[in-house]
Amino acid sequence: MAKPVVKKEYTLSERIYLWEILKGMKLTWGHFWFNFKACWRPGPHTIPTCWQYPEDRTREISPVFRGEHYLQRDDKGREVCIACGMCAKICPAKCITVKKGKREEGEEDKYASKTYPASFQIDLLRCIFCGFCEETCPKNAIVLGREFELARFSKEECILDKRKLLLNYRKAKEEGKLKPRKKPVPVVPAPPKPEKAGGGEAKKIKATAAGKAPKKPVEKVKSPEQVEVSEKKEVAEKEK
Amino acid sequence: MDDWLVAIIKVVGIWVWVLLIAVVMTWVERRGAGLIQDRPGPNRAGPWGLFQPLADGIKLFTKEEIIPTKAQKFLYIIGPALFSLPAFSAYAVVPFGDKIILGGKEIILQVSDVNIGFLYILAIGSMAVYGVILGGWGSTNKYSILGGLRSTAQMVSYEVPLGLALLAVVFVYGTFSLRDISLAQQGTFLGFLPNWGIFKQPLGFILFIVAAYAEANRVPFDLPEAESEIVSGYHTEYGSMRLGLYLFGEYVNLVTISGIIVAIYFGSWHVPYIDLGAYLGPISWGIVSFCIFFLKVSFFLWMFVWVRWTLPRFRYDQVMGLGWRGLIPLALFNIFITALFIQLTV
Amino acid sequence: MNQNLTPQTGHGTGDYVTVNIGPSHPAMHGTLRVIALTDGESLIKAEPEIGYLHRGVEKLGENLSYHQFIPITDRLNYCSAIPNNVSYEMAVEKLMGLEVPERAQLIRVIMMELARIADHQVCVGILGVDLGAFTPFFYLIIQREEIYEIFEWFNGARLTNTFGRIGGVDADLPDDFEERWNELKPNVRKANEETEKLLTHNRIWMDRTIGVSAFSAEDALNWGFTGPCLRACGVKRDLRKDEPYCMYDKFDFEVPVGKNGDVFDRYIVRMIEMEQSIKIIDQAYKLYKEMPADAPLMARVPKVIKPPAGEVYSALESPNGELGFFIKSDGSANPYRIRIRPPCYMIYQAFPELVKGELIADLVACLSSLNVIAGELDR
Amino acid sequence: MDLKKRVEQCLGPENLVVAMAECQGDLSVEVPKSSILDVMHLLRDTPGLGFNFLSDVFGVDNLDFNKSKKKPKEKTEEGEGVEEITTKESLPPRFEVVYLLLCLERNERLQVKVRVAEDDMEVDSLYSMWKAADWPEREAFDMYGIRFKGHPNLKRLLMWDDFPAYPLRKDYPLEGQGEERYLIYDD
Repeated sequence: MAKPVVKKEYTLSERIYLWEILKGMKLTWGHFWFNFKACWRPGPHTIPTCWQYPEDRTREISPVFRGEHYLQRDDKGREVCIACGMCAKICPAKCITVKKGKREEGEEDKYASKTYPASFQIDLLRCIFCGFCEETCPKNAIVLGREFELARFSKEECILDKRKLLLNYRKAKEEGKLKPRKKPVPVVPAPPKPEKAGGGEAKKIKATAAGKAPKKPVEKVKSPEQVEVSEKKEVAEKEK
Repeated sequence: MDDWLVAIIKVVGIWVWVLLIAVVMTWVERRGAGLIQDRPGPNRAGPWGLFQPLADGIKLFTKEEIIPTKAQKFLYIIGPALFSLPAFSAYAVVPFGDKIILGGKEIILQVSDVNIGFLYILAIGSMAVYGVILGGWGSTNKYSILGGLRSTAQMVSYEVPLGLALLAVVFVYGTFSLRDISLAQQGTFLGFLPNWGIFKQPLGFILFIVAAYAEANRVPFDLPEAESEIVSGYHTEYGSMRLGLYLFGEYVNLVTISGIIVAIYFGSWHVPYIDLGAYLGPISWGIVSFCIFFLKVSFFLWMFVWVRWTLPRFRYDQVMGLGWRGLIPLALFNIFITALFIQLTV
Repeated sequence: MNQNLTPQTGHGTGDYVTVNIGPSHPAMHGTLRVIALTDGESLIKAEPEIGYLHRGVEKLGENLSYHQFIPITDRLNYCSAIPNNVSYEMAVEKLMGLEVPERAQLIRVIMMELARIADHQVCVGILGVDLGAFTPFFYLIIQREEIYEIFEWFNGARLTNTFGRIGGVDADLPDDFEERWNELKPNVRKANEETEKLLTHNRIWMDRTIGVSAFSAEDALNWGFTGPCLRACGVKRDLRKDEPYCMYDKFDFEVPVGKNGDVFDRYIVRMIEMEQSIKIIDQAYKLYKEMPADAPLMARVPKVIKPPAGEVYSALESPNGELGFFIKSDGSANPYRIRIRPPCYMIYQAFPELVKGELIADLVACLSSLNVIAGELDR
Repeated sequence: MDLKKRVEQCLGPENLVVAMAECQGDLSVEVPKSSILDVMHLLRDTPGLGFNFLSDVFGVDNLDFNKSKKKPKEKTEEGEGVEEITTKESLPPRFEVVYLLLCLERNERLQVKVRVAEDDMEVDSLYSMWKAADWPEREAFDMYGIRFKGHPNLKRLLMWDDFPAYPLRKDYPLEGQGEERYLIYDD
């Protein structure tokens, strides 16, 4: 187990230190001079490789960025979420809790479908921003937005309830940062079966989009939890 | 009485001046590092981040002083003082300009023109090692002790080539006084070169600058505080202004070393080919010579920064090998050549 | 721990000092700890102690579904999360007998090679930092940021990518990938060149790295080395060539091999591998473009993944070496046992051998050249 | 000749194969625990095999695996405890140690398995053959309590030395048993 002895063979320029050192210094001087000149440019974004973050927000965030969540509303301003609980189920960090509520008469302008989340909580301290909830959501209701400033002053602020999630939606909409709907990934077409053959290409792709993760509700959540009317009303009032 | 006053003004003035440069150097170092590394560096406090050193100073001054429970209190406290004291006092014999005539009185721009300037510098420079080793030992920390030991060995070893390089300079100029050497560098050498020490002692200059880098614990010789190996070396356990003294002491050392390099090898306040002193009045020449000297010093200060962010670090045995096997024979060779040359020409 | 450090070599009086390096130390990447017995500057013995970042990933995997484990694999080697994801996905796909569409494989190759470049850049940069050369680190890390930008535009995360799904990938390459890549490629090359200029022929660097912690090929194989550290010892082994996966057999690239297995060779091997990765990405992207735009990216996968009972081991060449996942399935929706074979785990166990008789400064150089990532090591 | 036959040829005559299985092209051989070193020597040194690289060593706890085979029918009616007792007799030993071998010349992989019963948790260490077995064996000891005879430094690797349990065993709860209290130092 003796260690191999390595013979060092240096060329002359390597041997005398100085030549390579001077070459290196020339290189660093090039960088210094380039950046020194860049320093005098106006504006916060002077040196091309550095963003002066709080002042300079010109850096483009990817449209598919996985940041702070929001709950989507549809064109009529109704909540899209149907409280199916898929997101809570798929979440690897178990940070989502959803309580289902049933839409009552006269609430059609508030909730898009018959069920809605009576409460919807995301614990940002647990969330790992994997984006599975977004991917698995059958209604595209929960979305990880482009907001990346997640620092908070207290633990309570880190728990996003439904109100905050909808507020996030409004904020994102106002800033024009709504996430475009993710393009479904084309899936290997199914082996030809008589009933599926007539489906057509578009339908196939659509059907297969759910192929990877349980994108459509695989099984119905067994029974909607009993939600007290008062709680529901509370939420409704908050909405106003 | 006037002499006293002038001396005190010079002492206080140069002290403040050197301290100021050292403080600004902390900013230059970080900003320069930033620009070399494609990032802006500290640019928040004040215009271009110029108040950064001020903020750092306030921070260091107002931080809680912590003395580790197991530290040897006396040594721990005296360490930084012993380090910064020689750093500040070494500049005393280094000139910072030619001379100025005020009220008919000729004032040389140097705190004191002793005729054993070199010896003073070497003696005072060696003192700094006490601050390092005592601080390292007093902290009762293994990293600190390692750093202190490294620093001691390095400083002691590199003092030899440093002294030998200076010896060759003494051969050339026949004096120990830095002012006399500065004065002797006026005019041209061999008819076309400025009469600067570097052209008479090219090898000596390289030896001196390498040894000086090692003495100042700068990259590539920054083993005593090699961050990745022994955390911060001898000042691992230090905080607040004690740490500040170590850090400022280092920068003051840089100023002193740059001053010596300029005074010995780079023609002090002389401009090549032109004798500005002959054209300017006594007062303006004093100021101009000071500025020229300072400009040259700033270049070498910048060199320290520049080299630091270019090179990797030596290893302990390699530093020792370079010092004893590389620099000292070369320095002796340099002395031999110089002596031979002088013997043949004179 | 200390009783264990019995002096074996050394030339001093026997007055040895135990120096504790880490787990919180500027040179320790993550939370590694080395207990070094020193005689002055030279090491008598250095014993690594690991487990400071142990998060029970394997236990966690047994309690998550197959899909849910993908984000957890991000947290193994956090310098290059994508090969971890893909390695895990490949293991599950092997277990299920899935055939991944070619286009998805190409995207995987492109992303993995980008991750490889990023990982090597970090490793080389950190090696420089640990040896006192701070500047190359920044030149490299700036380009790594650009690579992360591509990741971000791919599926929204920079570091913990959660790349791919079982049976394929989760997204197509962004539309502007070609633009970004063409912009990035010369920059990466330039950064690498500059790093080489600053370091490779600099005698200080050479002195610090050549011959330091040299290792022979037999020893390396005996200790279970893989990846750049093994190739630096002179063994031409690269899973991309030897056990091709993800269409790697279609690409033309070279496997750099070192001679001495010292820090310098590891550094050079990594530098060359980055260049080869660029070549691979170019080829893969060319193949990718030749495919129809609506070519499938996902295999047909059931909504709830329940692989048949069985046990498979599947490995790929991660930037650090062979990264393998052993999965034992009992037919349920959760894996029964997931074993991760992290490359640097095997390499790091030889650390006492690697640094025996070197100096303290070499310990740091050796450690950074091995590219030990605590997340992967402790799992 | 395919790998399965070669392995059989090599180990068969000496009665060293307990079982062989193939899953998606991964061949695994179960061998008797007492002769693991012999098997490894044979696998390494036989010319046709030449498995000269030890890729990994790890343990597997088959507690639930054994149970789940019986689960679907019986478990709903009977209590869990009762079931465990009734099935224990017929079950194979609880733990497994899996060795992943690799032949560098032919790039063939082989899983070698050893069953370890709960009452006799000692396996011969492979440290003498491959240094690579150093930490993986320590980890198997750490996580499952499987002891390796002849290992020079068999201590806990990832968990701290006083850790009272074996965390990767199936009966160890996911959230732990509150062992962190041992980390609070008194002095």
